[in-house]
Amino acid sequence: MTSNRAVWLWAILVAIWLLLSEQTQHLELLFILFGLTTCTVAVRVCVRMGVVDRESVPVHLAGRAVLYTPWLIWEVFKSNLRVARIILAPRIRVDPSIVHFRASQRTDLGRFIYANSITLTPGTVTTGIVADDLEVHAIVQTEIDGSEENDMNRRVTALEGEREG
Amino acid sequence: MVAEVVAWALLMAGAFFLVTGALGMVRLPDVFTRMHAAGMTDTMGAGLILAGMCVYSGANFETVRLLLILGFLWFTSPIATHATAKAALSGGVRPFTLAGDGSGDGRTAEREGGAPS
Amino acid sequence: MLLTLLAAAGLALLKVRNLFAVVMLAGIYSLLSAGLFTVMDAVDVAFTEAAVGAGISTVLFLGALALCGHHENKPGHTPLLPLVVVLLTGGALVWGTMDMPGFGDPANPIHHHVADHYLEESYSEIGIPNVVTSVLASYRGYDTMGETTVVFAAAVGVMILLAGRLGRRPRPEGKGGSG
Amino acid sequence: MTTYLLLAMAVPVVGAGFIALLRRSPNAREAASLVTAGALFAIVLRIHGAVSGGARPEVVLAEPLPGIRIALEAEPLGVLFALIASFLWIVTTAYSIGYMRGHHEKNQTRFYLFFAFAIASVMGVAFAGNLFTLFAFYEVLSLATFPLVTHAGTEKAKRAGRVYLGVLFSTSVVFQLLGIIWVYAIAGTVDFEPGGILRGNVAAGLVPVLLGLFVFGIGKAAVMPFHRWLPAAMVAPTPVSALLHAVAVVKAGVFAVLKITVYVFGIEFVAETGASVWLMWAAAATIILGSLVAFTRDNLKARLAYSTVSQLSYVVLGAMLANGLGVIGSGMHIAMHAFGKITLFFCAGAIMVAAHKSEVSQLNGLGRTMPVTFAAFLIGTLSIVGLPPTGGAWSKWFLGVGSVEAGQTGLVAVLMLSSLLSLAYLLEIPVRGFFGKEAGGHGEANGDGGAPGHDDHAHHGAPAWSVAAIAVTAAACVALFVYPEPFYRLMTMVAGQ
Amino acid sequence: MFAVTAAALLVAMCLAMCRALLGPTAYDRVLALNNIGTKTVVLLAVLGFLNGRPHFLDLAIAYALINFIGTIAVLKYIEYGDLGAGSRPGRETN
Amino acid sequence: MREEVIVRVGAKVLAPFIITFGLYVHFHGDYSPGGGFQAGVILAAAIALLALVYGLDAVQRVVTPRFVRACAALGVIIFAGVGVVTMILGHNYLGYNALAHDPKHGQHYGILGVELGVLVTVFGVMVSVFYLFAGRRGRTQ
Amino acid sequence: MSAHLPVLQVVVPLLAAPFCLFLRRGRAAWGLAVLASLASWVIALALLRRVLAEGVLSYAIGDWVPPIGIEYRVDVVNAWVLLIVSTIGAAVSLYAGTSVEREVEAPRIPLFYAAYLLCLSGLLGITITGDVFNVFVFLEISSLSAYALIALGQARRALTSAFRYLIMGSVGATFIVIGIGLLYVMTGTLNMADLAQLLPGVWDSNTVKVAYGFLAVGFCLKLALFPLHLWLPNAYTYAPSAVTAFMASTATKVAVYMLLRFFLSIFGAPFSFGVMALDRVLLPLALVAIVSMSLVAVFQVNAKRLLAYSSVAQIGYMILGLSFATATGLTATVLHLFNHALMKGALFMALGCVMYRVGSVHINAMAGLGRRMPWTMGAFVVGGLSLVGVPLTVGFVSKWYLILAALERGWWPVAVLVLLASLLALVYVWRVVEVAYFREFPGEEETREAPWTLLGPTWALVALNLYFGIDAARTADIARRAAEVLMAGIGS
Amino acid sequence: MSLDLLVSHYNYWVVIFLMMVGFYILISRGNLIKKIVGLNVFQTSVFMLYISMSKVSAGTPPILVDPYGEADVLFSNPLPHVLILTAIVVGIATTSVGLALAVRIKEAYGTIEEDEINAIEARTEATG
Ligand code: NA
Ligand code: NA
Repeated sequence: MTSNRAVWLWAILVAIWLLLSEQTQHLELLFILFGLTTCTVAVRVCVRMGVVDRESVPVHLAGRAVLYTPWLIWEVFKSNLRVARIILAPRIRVDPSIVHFRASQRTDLGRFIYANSITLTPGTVTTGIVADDLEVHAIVQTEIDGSEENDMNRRVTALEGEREG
Repeated sequence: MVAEVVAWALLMAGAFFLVTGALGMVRLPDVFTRMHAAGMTDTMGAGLILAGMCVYSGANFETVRLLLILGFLWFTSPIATHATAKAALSGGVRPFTLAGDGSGDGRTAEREGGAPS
Repeated sequence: MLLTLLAAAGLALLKVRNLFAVVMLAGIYSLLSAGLFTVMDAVDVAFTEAAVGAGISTVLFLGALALCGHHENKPGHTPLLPLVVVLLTGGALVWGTMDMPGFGDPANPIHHHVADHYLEESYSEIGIPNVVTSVLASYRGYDTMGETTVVFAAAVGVMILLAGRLGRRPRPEGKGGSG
Repeated sequence: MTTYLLLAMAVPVVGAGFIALLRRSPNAREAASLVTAGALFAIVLRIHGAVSGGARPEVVLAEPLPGIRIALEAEPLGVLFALIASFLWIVTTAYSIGYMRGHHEKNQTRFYLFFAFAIASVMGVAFAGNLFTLFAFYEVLSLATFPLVTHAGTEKAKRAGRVYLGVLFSTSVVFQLLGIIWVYAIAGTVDFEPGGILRGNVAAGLVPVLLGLFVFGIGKAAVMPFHRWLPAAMVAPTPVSALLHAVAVVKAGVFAVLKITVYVFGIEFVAETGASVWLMWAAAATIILGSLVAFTRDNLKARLAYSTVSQLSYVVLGAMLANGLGVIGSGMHIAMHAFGKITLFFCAGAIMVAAHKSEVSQLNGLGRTMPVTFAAFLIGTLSIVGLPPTGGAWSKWFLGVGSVEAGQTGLVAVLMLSSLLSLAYLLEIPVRGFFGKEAGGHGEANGDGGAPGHDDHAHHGAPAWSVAAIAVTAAACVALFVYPEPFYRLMTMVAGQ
Repeated sequence: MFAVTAAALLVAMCLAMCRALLGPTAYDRVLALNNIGTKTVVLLAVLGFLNGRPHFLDLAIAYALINFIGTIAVLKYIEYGDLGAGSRPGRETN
Repeated sequence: MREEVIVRVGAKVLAPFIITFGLYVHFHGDYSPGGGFQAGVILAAAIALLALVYGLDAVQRVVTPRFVRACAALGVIIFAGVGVVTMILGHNYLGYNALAHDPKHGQHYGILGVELGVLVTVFGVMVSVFYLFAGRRGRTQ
Repeated sequence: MSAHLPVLQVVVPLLAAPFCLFLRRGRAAWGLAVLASLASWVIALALLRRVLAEGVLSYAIGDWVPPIGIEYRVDVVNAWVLLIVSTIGAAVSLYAGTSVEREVEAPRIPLFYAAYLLCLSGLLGITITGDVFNVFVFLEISSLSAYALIALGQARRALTSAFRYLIMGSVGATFIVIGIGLLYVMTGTLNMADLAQLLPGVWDSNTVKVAYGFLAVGFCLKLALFPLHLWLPNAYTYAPSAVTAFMASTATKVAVYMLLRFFLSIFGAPFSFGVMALDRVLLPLALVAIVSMSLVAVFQVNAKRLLAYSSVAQIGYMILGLSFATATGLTATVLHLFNHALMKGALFMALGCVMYRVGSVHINAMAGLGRRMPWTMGAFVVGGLSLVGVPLTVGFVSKWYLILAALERGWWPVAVLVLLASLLALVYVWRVVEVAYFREFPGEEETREAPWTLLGPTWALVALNLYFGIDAARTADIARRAAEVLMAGIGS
Repeated sequence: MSLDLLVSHYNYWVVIFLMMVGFYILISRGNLIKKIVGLNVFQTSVFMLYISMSKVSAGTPPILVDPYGEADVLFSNPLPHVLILTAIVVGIATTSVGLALAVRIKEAYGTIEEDEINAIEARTEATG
């Protein structure tokens, strides 16, 4: 499993290397060689650190992420506007509080994505995560009815995929 | 020409969110609420500006870099924000609440970073 | 603008007595100065300053604070002598810059003589577009070797100070002192 | 002949090596001392022969600075000094053997060792070919004699050592060295030349200052106010006081004054510029004051020390007269005072060993048990005062005549007064010895040359070695009245240049 | 238009700087530090376009990276008072 | 922060990219800002990040203190060694032209060599120093 | 290979330093350090010979012609200083083998030698280079390793001393950087010879004058000229013996060299003495340093600190020579660089021997050592006499030239002051000697003479003290040539 | 003082002000870590001085775009950049050694305040 992920990682890194190098218009043999060496070194160090696995190279999510990302961006945009309104109001009117959500994801990676998605949308910040309980600080308590978060929870769980070990 | 107009719009929108977020950093009452404002800068502010530049430069290798930056920011920003919030909570900062139970204006944890040593 | 920000950070450093805050402000100072370097076309320098000043050195300061605590005593008295020294030094510098060539003038002597050679000849002599790298690694490669050695010397120094068994508590007044 | 010059330096050093090697066997060690002393005297005699014949052997040892050499050169004045020092070394060594053993001194090897080093430096001073060499050996002499002065290792000795080195170094470093470098800056050389090296290079106004730098900078000449070291040095064992602080060290000082006056300044030049007049009176003041202080001292060695202070300024005075007669008197006085004063010190040491008396007031009646010693003391006294039939009469005569020739008749009065004073404070001792009433029944002192085992305190007797030495020097004082020729001849050679 | 953006960035940086100076808690400063870092990243990118030199973009990536690591280090310091803690039982967080 | 899901996963994902970027900065110093020094610092920062998140011990098992210490020394040897090589090849010290027939190639190889030396030393030194500061507490107590 | 001598001079010890880290045993590292420092000593000798025979040597590093690249430039002046530094470096490295084993814990010993070699190569690098910025780089190499070396001292005050040195040293270095920057902005070059040619054109600008001031303060901090000497006494007192011996004999000397090089070779004597009145500024400082620091030394109870204050005073002598603004004065300065290195090296090494056996250099702890450790104290006495300036020692030679220079200028009060100050030296040296020879040894236990591995290098320096005191013709000749080179400026 | 001078030297003067702030922190503060921070600020400001010198108005970073045909492109002076790169490295080296020293001083004395350390030393000297 790890070796599989390592190859994926290697491929990704090489791609990035080539993309970055192309700009300098010096994609000679030497530099490709350097690139290959570099990526190999990077992968090797990470494998030895034990940080190359399904969690760190989630290529299996790539397909479904294509659907999730635009939705997330839209959510981020909406919540940005909401917070902007609060800040630009003549008097700051906030009613912050800490609320708890239950995450339905089965893996750490899933919870990671869910928690970060919550944080990424202004107005809510994940302040703690214990097992499937998410502690979230919301800037305006009244606007958190849970529906949006449930939506997000569902989508992240879907992103996580059906068959999960 | 169209691209330029779009880029212009995106940049200005980004600048708007950026400044608004920064304003929030100053105006909001405690560290937790300010995190939301900071999040604006990181997400929409940076995002729109970088997107604007992507549009401006067209599809080339600079775009790759800009997207990399954007991706990196969107990836690390929530992690950093989360870590800050968690640290603040465990460091004894009590969030500001409207209920105003007297303790929660964010200034009680004046012993900054009281946790260590 | 950046300069004003820098000045603010610098003055804040004077006032703040929480060393942790001081370290973070120093980090910000560094970051801002890196921005300034970029504005002034010194990209390599900006890169280094960001990596070093805002990155590694903040981490090292934090490492030291973790071991030393982060409270600074209130200065007991207003130190007059340092103020006088600083004012004199600063005054001398300002006086010295009075007839220094103006900022950014391409005709300044500094931009000619050696610098011209680097900008005009380096590509034919060395074949690298980044002139800074050409100068750094070849024309003045020896300086860079010295710089590498300085870094190495620092490591040796820190190892001497912090490495090894730590049981040894230095005596209050060791053998070199009064018996 | 240059070989002999080198030998004069080397022999004492090699002898010192033998002394150190033989430290386990006192007899062999002291034999080595004696043999070395004898050999040195023989060498100096050879040099004397050559120099009398007009030769001026010279040898350069090193060139520490460009144009500044460590060079040895034999000329009459140096030979005179070397002769006295090396001859008296033999006598003193003999005396020491008795004294040191009789006095149960510690660290005797160190004593003989540094004694030899001291003599080596004295030879260096005597034969110095230039100011720099003179200065170097002068300083080495101070250092070599320091362990001898502080031989006892007591707190008192330590303090004395501080004064000793302090005064000698301070004066030499601050005044003498300044003078030397100044001379070099003026003349471009520091070599001794007949007639001097300064004429024509220096403003007349500067000469008195420069000369003063040397007269006061040569602390060993003990011109007041830089005389304190000499009484302080009296804590040393008596042979040290005898040879070094009656002969070698102090004479090195006045010798240096005389030599510098003659060979650096040139007596004519000094006389023309009148540079020395103020220094004549400084010397005269020292002569009188030294005598007066000697009067007040009850401690025998201290009295002798102040007497030395006074007498040394005779030599300085002679040099400052800056005329031929003065120079002759000055040189003669080096010799005459050496023999006289060493006799007195030897006697003082013998009294100390035999009778444990160190104060003048304790000597009543002691002359009857130590007749030879006190007789010798009387002879020494006469020589110091300058009365016939002793050698001292000659030098006083020349000094007096020289003063007249220099037009300083006042100085003649000073000389007369001083003679009277010294007669008074020295004569007290033999008078007490022979005629004084003993205070109590402490007649435990043994006779001179008392045979061992005579009674319980037999080992306290003045040792035979010492008595022999006393006899020799006392006899020499008389002999020099009859036959001052060798020294006179040498000094006329100096004055005639 | 890049100039306008750059100006906006500078204004925003000033505001964040105020927060860094005012505090009051250490976390406010961390937040400000991180925020100024982000703005600097964007500023660098903008400046690159302003000057027509794309080299600034690499610089921006590096900044972003350093900024992130610096923030993590600061927080680790605040929470544990030690940068090396890890496998040892630290303070358990909820 | 081991039990800390978010930071742990985040660091895991980032680590290989940071290392790659660091080496990219190194190798592209000729064309854009960067070079051995900056790369060394970024690589060291990557190690520091891992240590911050996973603990010093975990990182030191992979990147051992002995290794980084050796790196610190090795880099200087590489740099100064390049100079010695050029000297042996008959040119002056650090005269890279000696390294190839075409002076430009020689310069290129020379620069690559010395930049490598800088990278290795800076990486080694920065990580060593970080280890020493971060690991001090554990040893004193 | 002989063409590469200039660069090998620095690279040999520099390259040896990292190898020390691979050696786990202290002995092996010591062997390497000895080899490297002996090699650099041999190179320095060879360089001096060549310079004396052939004149200035220029070595273009990286094959880049001087103003473009960095140049190593060896003339009589720096060949001489190189010889001083490497001689002491070799002697101390031999000495360190035994001394450091006692004073530094085993695991740190390879690190000690790495730092030692770095410090050595840093000092050599400062001396030999012909590029002003390169001076700064190597200055930092030597300084950083020096801070660490000082901190290796056994007392905890070694740490505070090292810290203070670090702060003041860094301020000095930063001032130097500012000065260099201002020079560069006015001329566009960093090459010394080039600067010397271009500077006269911009003499009257404020900038150059301020640059001069900053460089002056920076150098004076580094060379511990009164009143900027505060870092020195404690640093020398609490450092390990070998480090003190090395630093006291080399670091300040190199700083003085920098001062001479910048102010006479680069700015030129006409500017320094004519425009900036350097002589009139330095003269009072030097005199105050000489007198006051000698006085302070007299009252010290720690022999190392006593000698440290003496060092500050002796630095005053070097600066005094410069402030005469004559060739003779400079001769005295250049000569005293060498002579003072020899005497202080010998003295501090002798104290290291005491430290080795007695474990303290408090003056009371030295009671009775005259007999217990005759060779050690003998070395101290000879070194002390040299410090006092007794004839036939090197100290005398320095004093000779200094006074000669004073008299040439007609400043006889200065001459008298110098002589009086050497009496103070006599007092403080004598305090130690008296205790060693006149006080009874207090302890019961047997204190033996130091091992020959310590005495050998110590007496080697003592012997040099005597040799060059008796035969100073060659050293004085070199010093005079160096002085002439300095007075003439770099162009000649 | 003419406006010209002000405009052309404003940059330098602000940098000098910053330098002096750092220098003041360095020499007036007793806390060892604060001192090192001051040193950092001081040195960083000196770097700014150098970089200000290297700037050419309307210039660009000294990375050649089109190495053979760009006579009209103004580049800023690369040499100060190189010097300052070196100086930055030297700065971090000094900082790390200084911090290591501060840590050891804290371990040995229990404080990193200069006056407290001096007091401790005075006490040790008095009793020892
Ligand atoms: Na959020
Ligand atoms: Na580069």
